[in-house]
Amino acid sequence: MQPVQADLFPADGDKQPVMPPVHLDQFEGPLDLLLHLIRSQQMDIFDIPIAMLTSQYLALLVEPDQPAAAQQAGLDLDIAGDYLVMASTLMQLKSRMLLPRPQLDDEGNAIDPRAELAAQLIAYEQYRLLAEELNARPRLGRDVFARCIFPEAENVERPLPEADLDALLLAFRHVLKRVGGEVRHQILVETMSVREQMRLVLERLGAGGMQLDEMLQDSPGREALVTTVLAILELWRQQSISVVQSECYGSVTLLPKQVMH
Amino acid sequence: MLRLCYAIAETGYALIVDDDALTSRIEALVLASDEPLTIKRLVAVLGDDIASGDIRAALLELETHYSTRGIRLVQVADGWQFRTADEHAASVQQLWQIRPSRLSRSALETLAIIAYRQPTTRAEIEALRGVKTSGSIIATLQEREWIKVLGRKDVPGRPHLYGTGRQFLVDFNLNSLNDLPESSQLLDDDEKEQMISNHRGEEQ
Amino acid sequence: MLRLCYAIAETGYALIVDDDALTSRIEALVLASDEPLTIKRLVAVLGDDIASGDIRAALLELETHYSTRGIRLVQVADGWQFRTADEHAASVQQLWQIRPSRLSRSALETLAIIAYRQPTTRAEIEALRGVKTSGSIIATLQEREWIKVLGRKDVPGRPHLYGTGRQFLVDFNLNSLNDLPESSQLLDDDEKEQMISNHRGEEQ
Repeated sequence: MQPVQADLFPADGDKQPVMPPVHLDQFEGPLDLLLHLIRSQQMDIFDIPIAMLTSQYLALLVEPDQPAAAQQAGLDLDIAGDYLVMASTLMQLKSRMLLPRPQLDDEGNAIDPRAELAAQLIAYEQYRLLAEELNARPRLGRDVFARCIFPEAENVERPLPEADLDALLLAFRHVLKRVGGEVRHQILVETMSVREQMRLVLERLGAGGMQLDEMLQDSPGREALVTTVLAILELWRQQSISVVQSECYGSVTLLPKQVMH
Repeated sequence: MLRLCYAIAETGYALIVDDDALTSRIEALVLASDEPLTIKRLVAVLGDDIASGDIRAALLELETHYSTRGIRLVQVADGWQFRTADEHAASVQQLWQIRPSRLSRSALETLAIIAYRQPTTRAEIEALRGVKTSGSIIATLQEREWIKVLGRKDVPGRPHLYGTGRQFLVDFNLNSLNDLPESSQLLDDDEKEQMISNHRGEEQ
Repeated sequence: MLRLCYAIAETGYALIVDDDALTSRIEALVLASDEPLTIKRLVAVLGDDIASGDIRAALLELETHYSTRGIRLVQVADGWQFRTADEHAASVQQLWQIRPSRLSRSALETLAIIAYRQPTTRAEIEALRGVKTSGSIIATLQEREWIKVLGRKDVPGRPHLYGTGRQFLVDFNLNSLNDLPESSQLLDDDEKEQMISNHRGEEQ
């Protein structure tokens, strides 16, 4: 795609002023790139030298020593598409500028074919500036901070926070995104050891007996459930715990060995 | 300013703030609130017999008191909140052991366009920036609750209309959208048109 | 230093505090801290060139400044923190009745990690969140009976292993932990795609 384009629009390099090297991946898109070319060469945005700008722009698009990342980005159709649309707009403007008879508006004034591009560039430049100003504002959590610990007073009872499942899931999404999904991965492959679970079961039985339901209720997910049951069976086999069911279909009670003696 | 303070202190009236029970109560309430405390909520807590004008005056008194301290009383999202002074950003970052997270330029530009042009659609954002807006940028901004869907535009495809949410004001230290920097200098399309044709006029 | 402060306060120059950069920084740090701030921690944050004696003096200066205000700087068992003055207890209580407190983002993240990764330790939570987890967050969650200590991990230091308690299921309207959506469902396809490609990028 790119070589073809280079053939169609040779970047008449000898006419160009020497420009500091730039790479496409430094820019947010074609408007950003054009603004860079215009501002860095102090061109008049209301009287853009379209021919010169077009050749510079095209030269950058087909720049052979773009870094690998940009080459790759260049192959991304979405991104390349935006730059190519602008290239064709510039070519079209260039040719319209060459027309001997300019188009006229309703009142008979000559229409500058570049007006629309200039308006677009000015609008974009404004938002680019506003974005910078927004970024420069003191931001909560970056530059300024609100109080974090609860300012409890001795004789005030603080209502406990309310549960909100959506907020909880959103919070976990944040963590997932921050660590690049690693958590999900770890959760899936995490193997729970029966030995560890045996220790936990014993520890929880330390205070006395416990219903099987209760023990299992706190096991998150199928894997944990299975591991916990295996751990209980293993402990029973080792006679480290006793399992008591006083009636058919009745509740199952787990008892630590010590209690039996 | 400082000289004035000394003068007040010398004449013994510095403690007037401390004597004022209402101001003191409001100071405590602002600290206790989890989020910026609005005058409306203050009225609800303090009772009807306290005029909202007095509450406002007390808040301004506190704002002045804190204006030279390490913590400030600031008005954000139509409420009041204590925040650390921004000159202490580096120290607090160190306390929290965080590095300030940076927003990409694309995210900032998208946010700026939504903030200034709301309600606006993705298509409008793309037209202004001249590039496609990735779904993940919109998602990131939504997740931070800086932007939200306000509704749908009544055009074919019924695209989402985006605007900023309350959290945007809270996080960017803004009391209202009117406090956005230089919003008055934004040109609308007519004005831009005008600028360009004026310019052409000059040349002719 | 201390004697000097009191002397100054007596002669009415109490506002000199505002000029003191160290005091101002400490004031900000105490507000922003997620647990009562110890002098040891302050020394760690402020750097070795600041003597702990000066920090102590600044804290006492602040304590004096706030002693007559609506909020107080108090020393609790494990450090310094801002609290509302006792005489405003009734108003503060009323504020919370109107608006029950919300869990902070940090608390939600901590709870979510515990729910999905249990049994897990504080070190693991911190590794995932990238920031220190405060004792007060853990304490709040325990107080709410959303999390509990399941045991200790068999590694040096024998850290506590946390998991969710029954009250977590009750309050969050879940029949069992299986009702929590799979963590992979929380991300949309774009995001997963992006993570995979980021991952690949890092590897190259």
